[in-house]
Amino acid sequence: MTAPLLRVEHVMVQIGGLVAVSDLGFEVGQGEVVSLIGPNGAGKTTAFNAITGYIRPRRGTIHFEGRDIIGLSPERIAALGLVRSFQRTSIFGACTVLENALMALHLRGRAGLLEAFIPLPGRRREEARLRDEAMAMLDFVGLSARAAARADSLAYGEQRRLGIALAAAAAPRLLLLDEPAAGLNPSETADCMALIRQLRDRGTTILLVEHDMAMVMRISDRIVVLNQGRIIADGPPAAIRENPEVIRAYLGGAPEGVGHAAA
Amino acid sequence: MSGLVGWAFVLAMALLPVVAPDPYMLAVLTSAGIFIIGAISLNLLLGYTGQLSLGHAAFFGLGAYASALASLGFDIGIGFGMRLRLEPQPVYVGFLSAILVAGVFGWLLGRLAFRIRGAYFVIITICFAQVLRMLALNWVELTQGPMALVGIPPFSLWWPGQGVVDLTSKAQTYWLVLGVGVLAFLVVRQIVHSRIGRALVALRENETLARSVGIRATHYLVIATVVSAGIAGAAGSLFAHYVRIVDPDVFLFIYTVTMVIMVITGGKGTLWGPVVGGLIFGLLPDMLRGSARPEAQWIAYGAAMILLVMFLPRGIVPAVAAWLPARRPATQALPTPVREGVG
Amino acid sequence: MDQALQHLVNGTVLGGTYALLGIGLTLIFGVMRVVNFTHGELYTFGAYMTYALVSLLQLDFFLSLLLATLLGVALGAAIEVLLLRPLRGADIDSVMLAMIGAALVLQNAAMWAWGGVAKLVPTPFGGTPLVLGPVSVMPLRLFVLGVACALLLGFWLLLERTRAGIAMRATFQDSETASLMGVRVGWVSTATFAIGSGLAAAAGALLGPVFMVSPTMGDLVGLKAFAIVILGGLGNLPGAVIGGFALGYVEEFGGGFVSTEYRDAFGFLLIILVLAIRPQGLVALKERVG
Amino acid sequence: MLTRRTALLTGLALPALHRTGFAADPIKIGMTQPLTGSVAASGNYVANGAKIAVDVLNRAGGVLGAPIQLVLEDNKSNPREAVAAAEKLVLRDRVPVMIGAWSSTFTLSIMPKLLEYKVPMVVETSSAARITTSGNPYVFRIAPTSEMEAVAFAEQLAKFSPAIRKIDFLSVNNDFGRGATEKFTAALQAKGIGIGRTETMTPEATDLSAQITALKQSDGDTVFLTTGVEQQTLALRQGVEQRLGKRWVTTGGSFPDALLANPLPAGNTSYHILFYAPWFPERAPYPAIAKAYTDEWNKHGWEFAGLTEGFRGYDAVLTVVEAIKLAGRAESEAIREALWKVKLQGVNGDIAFMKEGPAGRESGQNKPNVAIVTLSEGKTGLL
Repeated sequence: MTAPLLRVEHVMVQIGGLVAVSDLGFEVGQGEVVSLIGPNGAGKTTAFNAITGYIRPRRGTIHFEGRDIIGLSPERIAALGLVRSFQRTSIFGACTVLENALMALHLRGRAGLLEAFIPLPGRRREEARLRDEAMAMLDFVGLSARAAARADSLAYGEQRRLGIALAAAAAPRLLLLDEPAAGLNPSETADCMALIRQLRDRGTTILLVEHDMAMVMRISDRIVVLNQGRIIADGPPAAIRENPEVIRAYLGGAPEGVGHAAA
Repeated sequence: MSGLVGWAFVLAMALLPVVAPDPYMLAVLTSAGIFIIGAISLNLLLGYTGQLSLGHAAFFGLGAYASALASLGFDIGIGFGMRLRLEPQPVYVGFLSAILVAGVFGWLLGRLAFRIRGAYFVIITICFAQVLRMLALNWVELTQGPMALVGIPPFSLWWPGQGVVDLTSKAQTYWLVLGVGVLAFLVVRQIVHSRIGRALVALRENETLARSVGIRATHYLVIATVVSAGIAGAAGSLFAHYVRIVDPDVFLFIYTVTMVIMVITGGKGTLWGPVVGGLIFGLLPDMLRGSARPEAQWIAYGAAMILLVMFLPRGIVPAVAAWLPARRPATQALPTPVREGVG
Repeated sequence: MDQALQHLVNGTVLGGTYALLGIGLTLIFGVMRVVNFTHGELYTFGAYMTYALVSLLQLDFFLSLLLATLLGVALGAAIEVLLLRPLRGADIDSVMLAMIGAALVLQNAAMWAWGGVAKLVPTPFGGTPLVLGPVSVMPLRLFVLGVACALLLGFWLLLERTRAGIAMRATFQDSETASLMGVRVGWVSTATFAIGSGLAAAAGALLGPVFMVSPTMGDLVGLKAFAIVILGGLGNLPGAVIGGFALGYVEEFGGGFVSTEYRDAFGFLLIILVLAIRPQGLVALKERVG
Repeated sequence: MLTRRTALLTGLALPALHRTGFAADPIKIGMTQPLTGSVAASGNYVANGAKIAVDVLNRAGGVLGAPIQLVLEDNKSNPREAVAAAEKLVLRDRVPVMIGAWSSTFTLSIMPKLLEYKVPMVVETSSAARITTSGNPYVFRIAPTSEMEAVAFAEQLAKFSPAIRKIDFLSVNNDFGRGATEKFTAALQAKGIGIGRTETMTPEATDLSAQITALKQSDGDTVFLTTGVEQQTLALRQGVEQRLGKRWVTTGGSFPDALLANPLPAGNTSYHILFYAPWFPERAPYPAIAKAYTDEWNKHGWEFAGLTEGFRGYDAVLTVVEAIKLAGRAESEAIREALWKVKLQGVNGDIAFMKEGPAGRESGQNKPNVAIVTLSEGKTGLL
């Protein structure tokens, strides 16, 4: 077996003197859909922030494609092909949907200061290509009809989908989705799930944080359970469902966590 | 404003000295134009990256000093018994060195200041201008300190058939400033419409998200600062050769404030905002002249600032664009990061 | 050595007033996220009110100080209600621009009302210095330092021991949560701006008689206040006190032993140095937001 | 819109003229001074002096049968606005002659415009040598340069007792302060006087303790203080606080009048180089003129201390009007030529221009009088 796409080992993160994640370790293999679950305050979003460079862990290592990425800035990590979405709706509100998509395709372009001034044919070609890719991406998430609308005028569900589209736009090898279904109604959740499947079918590896257990159980190849800053279980959905420690954690910690609760 | 209207505006401004050759109006417009160029450059930072630099006069002043010193020449000790000498250079060399020097300092400030955001950034830029002012005041060997650099030559231009001519007439200087202004406008427009411009707006709208999709925050903010500083330096150079004296007061806070007012009241993050705001606040002090006692003129100026911010918080250009019937095409062939169209 | 001692005394006296200036500015920023460009003008206002009360109305000096401070509180409240309240939720730069506009209006109103000529305020303190060994200091300066320390202490008590203070601190730390917990954030903002303005006016009322009162006296002071709060960490109350004294000593010793030409530049150079090494300011306590 | 506004402005300007019964159109004199901003106090004094000169002259029949109109523009204490004000005066108001612009920097920034528009300007205050040595034939300065002041002062050295042996400087960090330091150093060194420390302060500084503590370390007996009125007062007061124990001499012609009502403790005597001492109009070179000026000023109820600076505006207007009279018409070139012929008695004394600067492009420079006033316990005396 080849090396995993992402390997997290013994990661410890402190926020303001408090230990948010004490000892995190798991792997995500090529082409998998892995879910990271746990009660509220278990440290899931902190783990995401550590992996994507927004927080520097106190201890431990994080390897992406065999490369140590601790200490790299979020934008460098993104450039390596590891992109995330955000828990709260995160879009470029004052821009149109198409502009949003173009911004998210930043890494797919090359043009610099020189190209801004000199109308080389290459520049025009690149712009045309980016525009095509952006429209394709919007088409993919079903937003192409809204391309000219201001992003903050979209409905909530549409904004969530745009958020995923932004993260997925530059075709990352590993996509981290932070509660993509939070606040969605059942039919929107189904759409969201279909979207994640399509992304996986396109060859994108996915690491997911999600509270909707039904969705997690149906979509995941593997589930990692986090409680009070450490891993308590790691395995396929069927095994996790039966795991007594997981059940205890959810019942004892935050029972409402097994539902639609958004943080 | 569509491209056609923009060029028509430029043409009208260019014809002004021919149609209405009132030298006073030309003088006022030239002086306002120099600050409008400064405002155009500030808009790239404030409008498109959302970073409020209240030290913009620093770049303006650096440009003025660089241009003046290059055209006057200097001979200073640089320690260890060595001396740095420069013979007086032609004015265009001064102009180019103004852009260069301001750009280099823009890079320095950007590297230092973009570790922080918001109010911290605002105050560090104020401090930056203050430190430069103190330096200009006290490095007498180079800058003549408060005695000011005087006898700065007027602008000269190579003209077909006539060789290098000094631009001393009102109309010539006016056209030069207008030309540089159009150039500055185009530079900013090109950047705003490029991949870089998109990255800047992305950073302004949502920095966390922008970084997550791989937009290098510091890198692009520094690029914007360098370009912005360079243009402000060009404006400073124009100022030096127009007023023909440069003293440490070019770093005055009020000059920065003038540019900020122009950008915000006109509409930050719109290409025409600084031009519209600049024409209003560039001409307002001269319109107010003689209308009331001097203190009252200032009070009117301050009150105008407050009222515009209160009642047109996004600026004049966006307000007018919203008020005009929706003339934007339903399907934008080329959507851009700016709200209104471009010239 | 004698020179150093004298600089130490001067620096302490100067630092106390700087602390007073800084704390008002940092309080307003901490609670309201507003960079108050009218701070220097409120300082001027306090000084002119003292002058008017003492010289024109012939009131008692100490009563005048108190009244001038209260008038500063009133002016601050008026600015908050008329200017900042309608702008709540606006961009940081719009608010700053409005504040700069207000500063222009206030400064030129002062110029109009009082003329450009600087005024001296008579005080009940004698013109002869107190001499302690090698150092000397004016009794008025000691009084100012004493009042400044008392105001700082009183202000601290207000924050720690009163309901208003608790509401203010809560807003300082997290205005969203504070409003959920029933703190009336609008009222807290008015009170904060009024108190911050009152502190600036008090500084002006105290220092006006030490120096002179003129319409542009607030310009340099406003800049210094920025330097102080940045040194201490923007929105950090103890930091402003430390920043104030730090700036006082740096200016005194830098001016005395290095170069008086750069005396006023030392503060700004120090800031750039601090920001290059510790962007969060000299003091970073948990109280700092963000 | 613009025409309506212009009409309105003309309407505002008219009341100043209506009481005089002149048939002819008024003759305009342009003036720019810092009326707002950091140095507004002095600028307003000078402007007031000019205004009363115009009143006095108009009462006496104006010039060439026409009333005199002073067009005053604020230069907002900054050089860019100085240029804007000058352009407005020349291009919009079409003044044939100007007075200005208080600080050397403002004057220097206007000077290229004088060449461009060929309009002469009488410089009433600025002290920088370069104003008259740079080859601008449109500049006529009635104010003394720092050098003239220093030389004139050096001639009166013998009056000091105990004698001045070694001097220090406390100077404002601008053209004026630095120029005075340099010229007084040269003039007094030539008289065998030792030079100690030079401390500087920014124009806005109020706390001068670091500077004064540093000055205390020098063994000089006299400190030359060059700055505006406000900092003069501050320095003198803080000198007492720090027990400086040296003699102060202020230069530049302004006087810390606030110390008249709020005197320093006994035993502190300071010396002030003035160009007009309003306490002793009878000792001025031309007492009648000085008295007319002083009375007119007091009639307006303006600050008495302003008289020490206001005379600059007064003398400048007298000079310009005399030149217009000699020229016989209100045209720039004629006035410029006539300025060379002016021989006038002003508040400060004789006004006449000698040539300075490169041959063929000389500027005019007047040689003014200097008085040294003493101040002790709120009382003035003439040294």
